[in-house]
Amino acid sequence: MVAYLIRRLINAVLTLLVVTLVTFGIFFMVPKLTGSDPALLYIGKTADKVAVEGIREKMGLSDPILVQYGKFLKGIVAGRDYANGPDVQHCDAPCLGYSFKTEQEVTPLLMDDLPVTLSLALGAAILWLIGGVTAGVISALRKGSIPDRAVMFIALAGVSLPIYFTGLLSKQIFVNWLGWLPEGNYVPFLESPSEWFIQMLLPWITLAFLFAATYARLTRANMLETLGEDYIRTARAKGLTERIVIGKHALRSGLTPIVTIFGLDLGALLGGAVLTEAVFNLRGLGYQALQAIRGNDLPVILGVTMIAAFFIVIANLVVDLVYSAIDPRVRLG
Amino acid sequence: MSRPFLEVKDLNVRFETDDGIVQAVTDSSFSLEAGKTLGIVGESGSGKSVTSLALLGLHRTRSNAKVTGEIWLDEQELVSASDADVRGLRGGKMSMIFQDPLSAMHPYFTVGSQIVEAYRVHHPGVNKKVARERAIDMLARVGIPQPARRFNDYAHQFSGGMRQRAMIAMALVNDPKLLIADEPTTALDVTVQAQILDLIRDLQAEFGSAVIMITHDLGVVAELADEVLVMYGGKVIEKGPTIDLFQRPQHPYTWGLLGSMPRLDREVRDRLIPVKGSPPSLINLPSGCAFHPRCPYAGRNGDRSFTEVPVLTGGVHSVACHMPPEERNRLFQEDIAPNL
Amino acid sequence: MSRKTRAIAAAGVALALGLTTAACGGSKSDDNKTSGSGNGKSAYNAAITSVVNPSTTKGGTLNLWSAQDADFWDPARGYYAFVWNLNRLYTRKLVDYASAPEKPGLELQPDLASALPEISADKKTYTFKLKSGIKFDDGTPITSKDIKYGIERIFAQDVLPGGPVYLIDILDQGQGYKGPYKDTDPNKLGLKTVETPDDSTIVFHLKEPKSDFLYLLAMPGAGPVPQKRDKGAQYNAAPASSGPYMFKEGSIQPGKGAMWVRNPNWDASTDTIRKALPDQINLTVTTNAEDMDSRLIAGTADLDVGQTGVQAASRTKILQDPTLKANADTPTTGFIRYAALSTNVAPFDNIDCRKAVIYAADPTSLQTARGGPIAGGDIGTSMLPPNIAGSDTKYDPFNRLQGKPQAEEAKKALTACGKPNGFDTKIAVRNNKPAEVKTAEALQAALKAVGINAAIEQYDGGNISSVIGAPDNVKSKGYGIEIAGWGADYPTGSGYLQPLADSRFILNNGNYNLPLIKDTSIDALFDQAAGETDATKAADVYSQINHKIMEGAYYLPFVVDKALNYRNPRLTNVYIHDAFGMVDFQALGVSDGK
Amino acid sequence: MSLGPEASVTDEESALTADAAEVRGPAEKAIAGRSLKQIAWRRLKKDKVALGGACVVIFLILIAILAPLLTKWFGHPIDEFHNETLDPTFGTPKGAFGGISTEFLFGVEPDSGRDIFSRVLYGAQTSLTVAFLSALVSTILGVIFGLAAGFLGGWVDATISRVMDFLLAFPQLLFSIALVSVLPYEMLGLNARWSRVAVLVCVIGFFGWPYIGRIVRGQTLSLREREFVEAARSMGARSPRILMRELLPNLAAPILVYTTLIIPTNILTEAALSFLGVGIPPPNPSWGGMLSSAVPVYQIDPMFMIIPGTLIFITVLAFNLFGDGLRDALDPKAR
Repeated sequence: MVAYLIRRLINAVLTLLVVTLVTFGIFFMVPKLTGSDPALLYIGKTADKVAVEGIREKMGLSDPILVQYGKFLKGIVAGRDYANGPDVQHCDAPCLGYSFKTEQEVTPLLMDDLPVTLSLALGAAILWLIGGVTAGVISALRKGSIPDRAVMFIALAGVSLPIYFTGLLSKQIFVNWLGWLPEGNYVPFLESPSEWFIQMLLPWITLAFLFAATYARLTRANMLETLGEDYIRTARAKGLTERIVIGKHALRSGLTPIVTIFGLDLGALLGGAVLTEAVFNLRGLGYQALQAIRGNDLPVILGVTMIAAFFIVIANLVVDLVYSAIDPRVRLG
Repeated sequence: MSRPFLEVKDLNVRFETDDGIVQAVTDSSFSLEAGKTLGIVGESGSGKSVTSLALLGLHRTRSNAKVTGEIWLDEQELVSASDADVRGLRGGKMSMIFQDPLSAMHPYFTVGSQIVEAYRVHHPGVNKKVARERAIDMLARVGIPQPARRFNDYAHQFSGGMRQRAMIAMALVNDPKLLIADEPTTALDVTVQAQILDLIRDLQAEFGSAVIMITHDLGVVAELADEVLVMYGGKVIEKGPTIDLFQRPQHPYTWGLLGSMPRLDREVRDRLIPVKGSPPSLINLPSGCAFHPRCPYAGRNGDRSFTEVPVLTGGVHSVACHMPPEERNRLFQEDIAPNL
Repeated sequence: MSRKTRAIAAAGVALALGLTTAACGGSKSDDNKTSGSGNGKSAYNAAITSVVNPSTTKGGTLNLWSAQDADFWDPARGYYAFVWNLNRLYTRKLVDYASAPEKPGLELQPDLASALPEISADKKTYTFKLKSGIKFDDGTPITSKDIKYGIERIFAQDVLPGGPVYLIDILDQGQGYKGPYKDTDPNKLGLKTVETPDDSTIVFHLKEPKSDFLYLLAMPGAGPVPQKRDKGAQYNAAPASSGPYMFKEGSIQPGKGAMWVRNPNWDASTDTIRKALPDQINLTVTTNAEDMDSRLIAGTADLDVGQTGVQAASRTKILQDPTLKANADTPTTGFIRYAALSTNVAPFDNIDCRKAVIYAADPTSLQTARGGPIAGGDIGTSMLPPNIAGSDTKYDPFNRLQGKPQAEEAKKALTACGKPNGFDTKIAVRNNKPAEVKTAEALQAALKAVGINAAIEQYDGGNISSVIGAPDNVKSKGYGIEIAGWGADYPTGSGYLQPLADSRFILNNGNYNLPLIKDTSIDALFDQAAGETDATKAADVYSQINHKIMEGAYYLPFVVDKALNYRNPRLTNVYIHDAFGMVDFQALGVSDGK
Repeated sequence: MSLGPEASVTDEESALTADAAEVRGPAEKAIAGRSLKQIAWRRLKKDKVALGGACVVIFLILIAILAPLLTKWFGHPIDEFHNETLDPTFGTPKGAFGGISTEFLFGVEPDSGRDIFSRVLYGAQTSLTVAFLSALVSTILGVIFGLAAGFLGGWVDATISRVMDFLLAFPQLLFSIALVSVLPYEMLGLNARWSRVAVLVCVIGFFGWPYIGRIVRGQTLSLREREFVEAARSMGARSPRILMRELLPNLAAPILVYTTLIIPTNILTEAALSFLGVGIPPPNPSWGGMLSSAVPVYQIDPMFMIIPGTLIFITVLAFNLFGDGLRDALDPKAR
């Protein structure tokens, strides 16, 4: 078990390394492809070669890419220093870099945006898990009934609706026409839980609808498969009540795959729900990433990628551990 | 006049599927006395498993299944009984051993807990500890070494034979009066098969249960059963006392089955003779005698085989075949028996 | 050069310096006519010509909002117009713009200086005396050395990039000064052209006369910075204050906003420009402009400091509701949106082909693409904003005001150019500016009608200086038409036109003379204006330059930018400051004391 | 790739076994003996919903192909401005519902007066082309790598599986945006529209292949152990022959199903990228791009948002319905 954990952790770290190396490579190649110099993006004056050189030096752009990457890694592990005029700017570990564009460290910048993404992802996750799984289970138990058909059609419609459409549509309906909800402007939970709730409601519902649709379909499929299993027949043959057969025997194994998928989805979302955040103007990690990409702010792009990959890798690990706890057939090792 | 312990009358089981109506069992009737063993044989898809599931009322949860006819168990009619009544009998008065114990046991619960669960559902007042002792006791009785320790193991941690023993322990934990064993040995290797069959026989003697043994293996039937039912295409085509049926099988299909049975008491045979052709579609049963497409003698009786469904006739040993009994006897004696 | 940054930064949020239409009385648009101008009452466009709700009531909190964060709070680095405007809260300079609507606002008044400078006879030496009693927020007196140090910081472009660099061009004079951080002088005051003989005197030595020099000293970067509090790039997180307000400690939150509280060491008697009415000023940066609009209309936000205009939905709402409309203004922002026609890309080396494009363009489509007459602006006719001295709004050489494309004229021009059946070219446009992309599409559609097939090519807006700002790249890519916008850094004809038309301003990178106008007569006119102290005569020169540019058919002006902004009725002392093309933030107060 | 709707990273792993349940025994045997193709076709014919989806899909494909003609007959050129249809002050369409009239069937675009009807037709062209071609790219890559991994096993399998895991654990949308936004607008001698289509096809196709690859690998692994492959191998058949003659035909069904199901995802992804501003360059229309330009004006001109949004919805739904039906029909375990 311990050996397994260690191996998985090493694996996770390796994956993170590869993700960042690729990100690093791509975004350092980009300026070469487009013929633009990142240093020029930061400087007001282009004619002065010395100043450009100074910026390149400061940003570490003149180092070979692997050296730059090494410094980046060192920053994460041990922090690093940036020369910034008269003072040396120290960036504490885990230092994801320093955005010269906005003159701030990337780590606190992203930590600032994390609560928004967390709020969005967790809130929506609760909704879609409850909604999607319930709908899927009911559907499976009443296969072929009118509720089943209705749920499945809505679910299929749900997976066919892009969030940048449902988002706008729901804003138009609930904010503009009905006036039930205010125009979105994120309020931190600690500032006002009720405001936070009201502000997040629409993003949650919209995002959850999309996922709930997927989950309803998955749950139904899984439940149907489980209900056809021999051991469910055995459970019935033992004379167990339907409630126990479904509630204990069928759900236990029918929902296990959902746990896996849920973990991975949540992990992916925590790295930033780009489209949702864009549609609802939520300044989360995805929004920040989008801004950074548009503004060529490499350190921020790297930082978000790193965090996103981190969440995905961690989610994978957690899912595997949880899975092994749920399913005794899975042996870690 | 009292009814036999188990009496099945005109049992029909139908499934509606997208591909059409599947007539899985048609007009089956048979009976079984307490303490006796009935063997049901047939190829897969012949309706034998569906019949056994119908006895336990396990088709009830399936919305597309339709069961008609009568099933009398110990003076109680089951087809028309309420779901709750049938559920109360399941696992209690009647229980079942399934074919593949690995898939028939829940992978996420320990074997012990599954037995305890089966016990407690029929003994609601019993506390966990007592139930646990009972389960361990059952495990011991079916011959599982170190039962207290194996109690906490999962099905996948058992060997095939042990798993089937555990399954049997689970089926017997409530002293059932009727035990249905659905191909209990198919998934096991030969030596283990024999052990399991011995176990069932011993336990039957001990508990005095009636047993229905469902199998495609005539050897098993010959060893255990008092009476045999041969099913084909969802219908009973021949039934009779075991000895009688093995000595004078009446239906060409039964002949085929016997021909395909390997026998240890014989010298190396030239080859097994399987029944030619494949089982019929239960959606579109062949007209007339369902066996006629595979029956080498179908043409002998004019058009009847193709148009008319044969009726089960005869006394204790009855058969559903258009061929005149004399001809059957002659054919069996002359063509078949020498080759068996 | 620096101007390009200005254009990128400011155009990004469609802000500008500049004068209002009303300022020079040349408004043609009825929308700009105010009803009840001058009585201080709130009315549509009233803040353009008068002070709305004049008051001296102090107290309360001013709630400013913005859909875009400041680029930099460091006065040496900020370049957005609204940031320059907000700098008036905490950065005093030697001279600053007066607090008044219309033309008087353009007047530079002594701020830290006790009087306007003494200028030598050769117009090359400027000597300022400082007021006494001027202090930073920590109580240390502001000396001439702090001002010199502040100016020196601009030279440290490797550490503090982002702001305008006019002062480097003028003050370096071959010294190659690299800023105070690399200064070998023990006091870090090694810039030779600026002298501080004593703590209250500062002397600037110019190489040649520059009539706009004072405007350069009115920019935030010329404000004082205390050396001991300078942390280089980190100064941005906590700039010192010399004005009536200072940043509340730790209140600067990137992407979220900032807060100002009263500066206890600011002495009102030393400051004749600032009113300092509210006790506190909050700036909230939001990601949702629509939310900001609804708060403005609901009265829970006071003003959008971006001043780039409300969103489409609120625009409709405001204009259709007379009570809301009375709290709105549509000042011109000082920007002109235009297409430049590259003379180094065939066939635009031929003036008739350039004319063909200008005639073929549909003025109304372009105006609509920019947002229509109210949110977009008036149809552009020439290259001097209608309010910078020297402009003539009636000057319409290409007859654009009638609003229709002139296919006949275009055909004639094409024939004269030798391309009667049209030609192929490319339109280069920034991909991050939806309105610019829309104008490109509108232009493309109109050109198609006369046989000019223009392919639209989008490029990353962040790379503007190396894409259309690099003449070699423009030539190799064949960008015949480049979409851009321009607003002046300081409100004179030179400030506006020189980067666009002076051949000496052509750069290999970051060029803004996009058509590559190389006309010695235009260059000579700029020199003439630089030495001209008489504003009226200078205006005449600028007018001539404008005519020459239009006659050369180098630029196709789309619109003279406008923005529809809403102000909370509780605001007092609201007026559009002509130097910024937006409300003068430092003058604002709140009537209800909250 | 699942990044389109920010949807589940897993899509539907258990899809092939979906609806597998119930009457496995009898029904399965009951229909044994017919070829999979026959069964599938018979089932598909009976699945009215799937057929409806297929009809809509065919209709959309026809519309996309006939876009130039339809535009000529019922609309206006996609880049023709119609100032006269707009309110001169606000730039919004005159008339109710975004200016819908007999002249402009779906109304006009705010700020330009361009014909939305024509633009959505051409948008269909773009969406469908990108979706189909990228699905093709994904399928080709997925089949090649999936087969290689499953068939060759060993380190090849390990490497390919690792790469697939890695790609699936990648912030794909961000990368797609970044990649698409830096690639040149014109290349390979194509004009701006088609070179961007090519870029989108490559990027979307590339990120989509692991989904197919995983399925193919899994199927190959299980098929490899089956008798017929063993038999072919024991009879001395060489690997390529086994691959082509034995494995591929057996993989055809899942490949077909997943290619069909990846198309709607690709439509969503293309629209998402266009929505985020890195899709088809103007003036060429795309549905995502239209939605993106609707963002500032959706409150005053909702139709401008509803029309392209609904079209995306209908298209994706139709593909999903058809794909689901196809899967159910081809999956012998289903139903």
